[in-house]
Amino acid sequence: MITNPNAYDLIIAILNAIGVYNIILGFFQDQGMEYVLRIIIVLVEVAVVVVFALVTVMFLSWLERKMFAVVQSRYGPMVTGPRGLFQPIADGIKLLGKEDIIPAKADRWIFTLAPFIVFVSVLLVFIPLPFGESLILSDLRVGLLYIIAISAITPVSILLAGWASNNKYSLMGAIRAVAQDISYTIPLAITAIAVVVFVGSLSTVDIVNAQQGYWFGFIPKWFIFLQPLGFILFLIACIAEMGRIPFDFQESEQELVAGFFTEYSGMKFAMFFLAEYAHLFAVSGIIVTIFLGGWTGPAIPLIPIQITSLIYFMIKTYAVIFFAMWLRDTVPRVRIDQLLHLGWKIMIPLALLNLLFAAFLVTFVVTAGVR
Amino acid sequence: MIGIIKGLIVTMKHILKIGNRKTVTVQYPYERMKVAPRFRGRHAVDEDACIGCGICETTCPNSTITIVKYGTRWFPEFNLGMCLFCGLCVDACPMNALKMTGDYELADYSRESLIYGPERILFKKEVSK
Amino acid sequence: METETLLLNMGPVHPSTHGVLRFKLRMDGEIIRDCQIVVGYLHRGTEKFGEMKTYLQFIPYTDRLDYIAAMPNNYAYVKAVEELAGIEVPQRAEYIRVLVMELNRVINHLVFMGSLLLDLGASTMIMYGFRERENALQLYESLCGARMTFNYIRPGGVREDLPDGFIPKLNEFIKDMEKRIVDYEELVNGNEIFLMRMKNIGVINAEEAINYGMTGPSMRGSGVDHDIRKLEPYSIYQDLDFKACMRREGDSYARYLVRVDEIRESLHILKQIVDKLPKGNTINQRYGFAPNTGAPSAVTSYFPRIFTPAEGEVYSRIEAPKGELGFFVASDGTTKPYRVKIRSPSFCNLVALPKMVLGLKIPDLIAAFGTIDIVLGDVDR
Amino acid sequence: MNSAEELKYLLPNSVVSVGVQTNKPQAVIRKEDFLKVAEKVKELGYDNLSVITGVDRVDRIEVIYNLFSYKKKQNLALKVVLDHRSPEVDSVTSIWKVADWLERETYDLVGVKFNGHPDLKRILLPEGWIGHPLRKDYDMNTEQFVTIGEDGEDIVSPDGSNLLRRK
Amino acid sequence: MDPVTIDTTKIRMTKRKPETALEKLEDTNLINTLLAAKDREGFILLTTIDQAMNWGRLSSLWPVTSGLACCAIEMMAVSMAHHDIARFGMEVFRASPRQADLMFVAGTVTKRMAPRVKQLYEMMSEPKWVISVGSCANTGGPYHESYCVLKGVDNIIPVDVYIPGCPPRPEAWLYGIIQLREKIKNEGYGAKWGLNK
Repeated sequence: MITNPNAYDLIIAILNAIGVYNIILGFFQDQGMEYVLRIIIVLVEVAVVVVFALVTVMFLSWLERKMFAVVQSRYGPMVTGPRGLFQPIADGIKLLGKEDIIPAKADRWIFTLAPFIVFVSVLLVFIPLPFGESLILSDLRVGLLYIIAISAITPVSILLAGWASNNKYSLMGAIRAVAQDISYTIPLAITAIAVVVFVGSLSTVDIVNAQQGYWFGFIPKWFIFLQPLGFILFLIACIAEMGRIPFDFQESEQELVAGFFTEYSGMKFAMFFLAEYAHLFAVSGIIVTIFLGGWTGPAIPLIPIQITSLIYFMIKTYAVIFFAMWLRDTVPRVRIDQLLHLGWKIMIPLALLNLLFAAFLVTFVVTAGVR
Repeated sequence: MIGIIKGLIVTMKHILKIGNRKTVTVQYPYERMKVAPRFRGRHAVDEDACIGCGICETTCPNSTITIVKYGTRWFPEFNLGMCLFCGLCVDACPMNALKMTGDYELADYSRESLIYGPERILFKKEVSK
Repeated sequence: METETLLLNMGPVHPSTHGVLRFKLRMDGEIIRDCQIVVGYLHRGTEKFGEMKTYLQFIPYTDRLDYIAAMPNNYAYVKAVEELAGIEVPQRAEYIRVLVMELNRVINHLVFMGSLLLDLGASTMIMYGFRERENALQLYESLCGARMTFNYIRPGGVREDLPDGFIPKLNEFIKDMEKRIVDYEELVNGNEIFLMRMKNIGVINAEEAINYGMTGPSMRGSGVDHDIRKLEPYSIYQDLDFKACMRREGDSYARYLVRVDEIRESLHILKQIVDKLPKGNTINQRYGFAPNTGAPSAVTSYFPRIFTPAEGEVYSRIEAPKGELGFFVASDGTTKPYRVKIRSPSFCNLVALPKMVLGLKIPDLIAAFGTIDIVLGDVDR
Repeated sequence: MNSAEELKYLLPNSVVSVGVQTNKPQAVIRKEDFLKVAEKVKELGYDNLSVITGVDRVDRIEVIYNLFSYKKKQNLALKVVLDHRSPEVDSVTSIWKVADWLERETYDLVGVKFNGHPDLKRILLPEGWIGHPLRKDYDMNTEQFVTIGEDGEDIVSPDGSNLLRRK
Repeated sequence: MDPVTIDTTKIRMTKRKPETALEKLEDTNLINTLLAAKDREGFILLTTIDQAMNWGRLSSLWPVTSGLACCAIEMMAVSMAHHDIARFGMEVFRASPRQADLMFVAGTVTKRMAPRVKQLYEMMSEPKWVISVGSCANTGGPYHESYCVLKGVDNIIPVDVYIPGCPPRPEAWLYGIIQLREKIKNEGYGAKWGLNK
C-alpha cells in the first residue's frame, strides 16, 4: 500500500533540495544514531504545530472580539497595540502572573490535571489534519476514527474538572457537557461515515484527494454538493461539540456562572481558554477537510502546491470560523433538554437517512460511472 | 431556520455597515462627546458673588455642603464623594453664585481628595466690557 | 426512582439576577421543585428618607428607585404631592412631563429587550438597545443635565423648559427608532430558538395575574386589558390617541411582545405630543421654582421654603413602564411628609414568579424572570 | 353612593366610619371583623390589592389597604386602626396572593403582626434585625452589622469587627 | 453628536508628568511602560520584566460581573457601543470572581450586602483591584444617614480608585479606569503581595 506523503517527507525533501540532507544524514550515520535524526525532525514538526496552534489561538481570540465588536457597532480592542492586536499577548502575560487558587475542598490532583488533558486532547486532533498537500503530521489510515475518538476525551476531562471543583455550578456544567457531547458524537460519526462510504478510506488525505477535480468542469467535487444534508448535520453537531452559542451549555454564563471552569483561575483557566479556540480551529479544519474539499483549489503557476494548498485550506477554515462567530453573535442559547431532543430525535434519524442516501448514491450512481 | 437566517442577515448588515448602521463608538479620550450646557458636573462658585449665606447647605438633601472659612470670607466646600449631583443647591442660590460645570474627570486615589474646598471650585467671572 | 434533590443558591451576585436578588432553589436534576425568592439586598430605607427630607429634597431620592426609568418615579411622587396640596399645573408642563415619561418608557423597554436576550445568551441585542438608549439619554442630558437620575419634575411644573433644538433631535430619534424596531424584530422575534425558549414558558392566566398583584405589561401579557393611563387618565392622557397593548397567551413570549408593541405606541404618543405641544409657562408661578439661568435679569421665583400641604393622606398611582407605581403620602401639616409609602411595580410583580416557574428548568426560570422586567432598586427600595 | 358607602350599607356593624382619602372613598373597619369585610369586598369585585401601608401615628398604628376593581373600575380604601403596643390584624393572604409580600413588608418595617399569614418573617431586612425602622421611635443611631453564618443565612450583631477593615 | 477629535501626534512620548486623560492613557502604552523601568530602583533587566508584567496587567483588566444598583446600569452603558470599554480590552466581564482582576463596586453597599461584597473580593485571585464607583460606594452618598447602608465600601475592602458621580457619566468611568492604569504602571511586581514595597 502506498502511504501518502506527510510533513516528515516534506522536510526531508526540502533538505534534499537545499542539498544538506545527505551531509546531515551522513553525520548521524557515522555516529550510528540515525534514529536521533528522525526524532529531531519529528520534534521540529511538533514544535511548529504547537507554535502554530498558540499563534492561531491568540489571533482567533482577537478576531472573535473584533468580530463581536463590528456586529455591535463598536470598535473592540483599540488601545493595546495597533488596532488592539497585542491584546491577546497582554491577556497571556496577565494570566501568567495570576494567583493560582485551588479551593480547599477540591480534589487537588484531578483539579490540576483536568485543564492539561483538555489542552493536550485538543492538540492531538491536529495530527491527522491535512493543512495542505503533504502538509500533514501523520497520515493515519484511521484518521477520521482517530479524530472522533480523540474528541471524545474532552468531555471526560470536563467532567473531571467539574467534579473536582466541588462546586454545584461546575458539576451541573460538567454533567451538561457530557450529555451534550455524547448525544452529538453519534450523529457526527454517522455523517462522517456517509462520506467514508464515498471515499472508501478513513484517511483524511484520501478524503481530500477524492474531492479533487470538477463535475461538468466547474462544480468542484466537494462532498457538500453530494451531501448537503450531511453537511448541515455535521456543522450543527460540530458547533455543539465545540460548545459554542447556541449550544454553550458547559459554560452558559447566565445560568451557571462560568460552568465547569467556575473555580479555575490563572494559568489553568488560560488552558481552557486556549483549548476552546484551538478546538474551534481544529473542528473547522475537519469540516473543511470532509465537506469543503480540504486544501484543494485551482493551481496557481510558479507557486509550489504546498503553499497554495495551505492558503486554500486557511481561507476555507477561516470562512467556517467566521460563520461560527457570526452565528454566535446572532442567536440565543437553546435549552439543554431541547438540545438533547434535537440531538437524539431529529439529528440521529436524519443522519441515518443521510447514510442510506449515500449508500444508494454509491451503489447506483457513482459506480455507474460518474466518478 | 428562516428566522435564524433573517437574524443572520441583520447582523451581516451591521458587519457590512449597510444603511445607517455605522460604528457609533466615541473614542474617549481621543475624542469626546459634547457635554450638554445643562450638564450637572463639578460645582463652581463665583468668587465675587458668593456671600456664604449657607442656603445651599440647608437645601442639600444629604449634607454634602459645609460652609468653611477661606481667607477672610466664607465659602461652601463640597464633598463630591457624597454628592447626589441633583442641582438643588444651584437652584436655591440667591446670588446666582453657584453653578455646575461640565467637568466630569474627577476620579482620584483617595476619599479625602474628593472633598473640593474653595481653592478648587472658586472662579472669577470674566467681566465683559 | 428515588432521587436526591439539590439545593442551589443563585445570587445575590449572579449574572442573570439583574442586580442583587437571590433564588433559593430546590432542584431535582435540572427541574425546579421549589423556588424561594430572597430580596432585600438593596434595601436602602428610601421610605424613611421620605419622612426625614422635605417635599422637595425627596425628589432626587425617587430617581434612584427604578433607575432605568426614573422620570415616572419623579412624576408619581410629584403627582401625589400635587393632589395633596391641590396644585395646578400649566398645560405646557403637562405635555413636557408626558413627553419625558413616554421617552423613558421607550428606554425602559429597550433595556428590557436587551437584558432579556442577554439572559438567553444572545449579547447583540443589548448592544443595539443601549445604542438607541444612548441617543435618548443625550436628549435627557440636554434637557435636565443628567443621564439617569433626572430630578426634573417639580410640584407645579417642570424644572426647566425644553432647550433649543430639542424637538428636532427628538424627531430624529423617533424616526431612527421606527427603523430600528424593524431590525430588532427581524433579529429576535422570528428566531426559532428564541420562540422555543419563550413560548409556553412561565404561563399565568388573567385571574391569577390579578390576584398575584401583577400590573403593567406583565399583566397585559395575560389578556387583562387594563392600563392606568386609560382607566384613570391623569395628566393629558385623555387627549392622546393610544391603545393599551395586550396579548392573551400569558406566557413569556406574550409579555415580550406587549413591550415591543408598547415601544411603538410610545413613539406614536411622542409624535402626537410634538405636534400638539402648546406654548406657555412650564411651571405654576405661585409654587414656581424656576432655576438660576445665570443671567442677572432672570426672574427667579422660589418654591416656598415652608411648603406645607394640609393634613391628609393620598394614594396616587400612575402607569410606569413596569406597572402600577403608586405613592402613598401622608402629611401632618409640616414641611416634611409624615409617611411615604412606595407601591413599586417590580416588588408586586415578583410575587408571581415562583408560581410561574415550578416544574420548569433553570433556563426557563431565567427567561420567565427576564420577562417580568424588574429592577432591584424598585423591589427593595 | 360611592363604594365606601355601599360597603357601609352592606356591613353596617363592621364599618366604623366612612370618609375620603383625598379623592378616593375610604372606610374604617373594625379590626375584629377585618377578614370578613375583606372577603365581602373581594366578592364585590375588588380583585386588585394595590398596596398595604402601615402608618405609625405614635398613639396608634393605622393599616391602609388600597383596593381597585377592574370590573367596576372603582377605588376603595380600607383602614384599620390598631393598638400601638401590640398591633395585630388578620391576614388577607388567602384572598389576595399579593398580600403575602406586602404584609411581610409591613411587618418588617412597621411591625404589624398579621394573624394567619403562612410565613410571616422579615423580607427586606435580615432576620434578627432589632427594631422596625419606620416606627417613629426607631433609633437611627444604633449600628447593626450583618455577617454570613455557616449555612449562608444572615446573622445580625452590633459588632462589626470581622466585617470592617482595620485601617 | 459630533465628537471633537484631538490631535494625538504631538503628545506621544512626553517627558513631563501626564495631566489630561489623553496624556495619562498614552503614558501607559507599551513603550512608555517599559521605559519607566529605568526610573525604578533595581537591576534594569528585572525592572524591565516587572514593567512588562505591569503592562500586561494594566492592558487586560477583566472586571467581575457584579452590579449593585444604579451605577450598574451605567456600567452596562460603559461596555456598550457608544463608550465601548472593549477598547481597553476590558469587555471580558467574568461571571466567576476567580478569573477577574477588577471589581467595580457599582452601587449602594447595604449592610446586608456588605459581607457578600467582601466575600466576592476575597474570592478573586491576586493581583486584584477595586474601583469604587458613585457616591453610594464612596461614602454612602445619598443614603449615608440610612439605617441599613454601609458608609463607604472602603470600610470593608481596600479601594484603589474612587469615581464620584451619581451615577458617573461613562466618560468619568473611563477616566477612572485610566487613573487605575496609571496606578498599576507604577506598581512594583508583587506589590500586591507585599513582596517589594
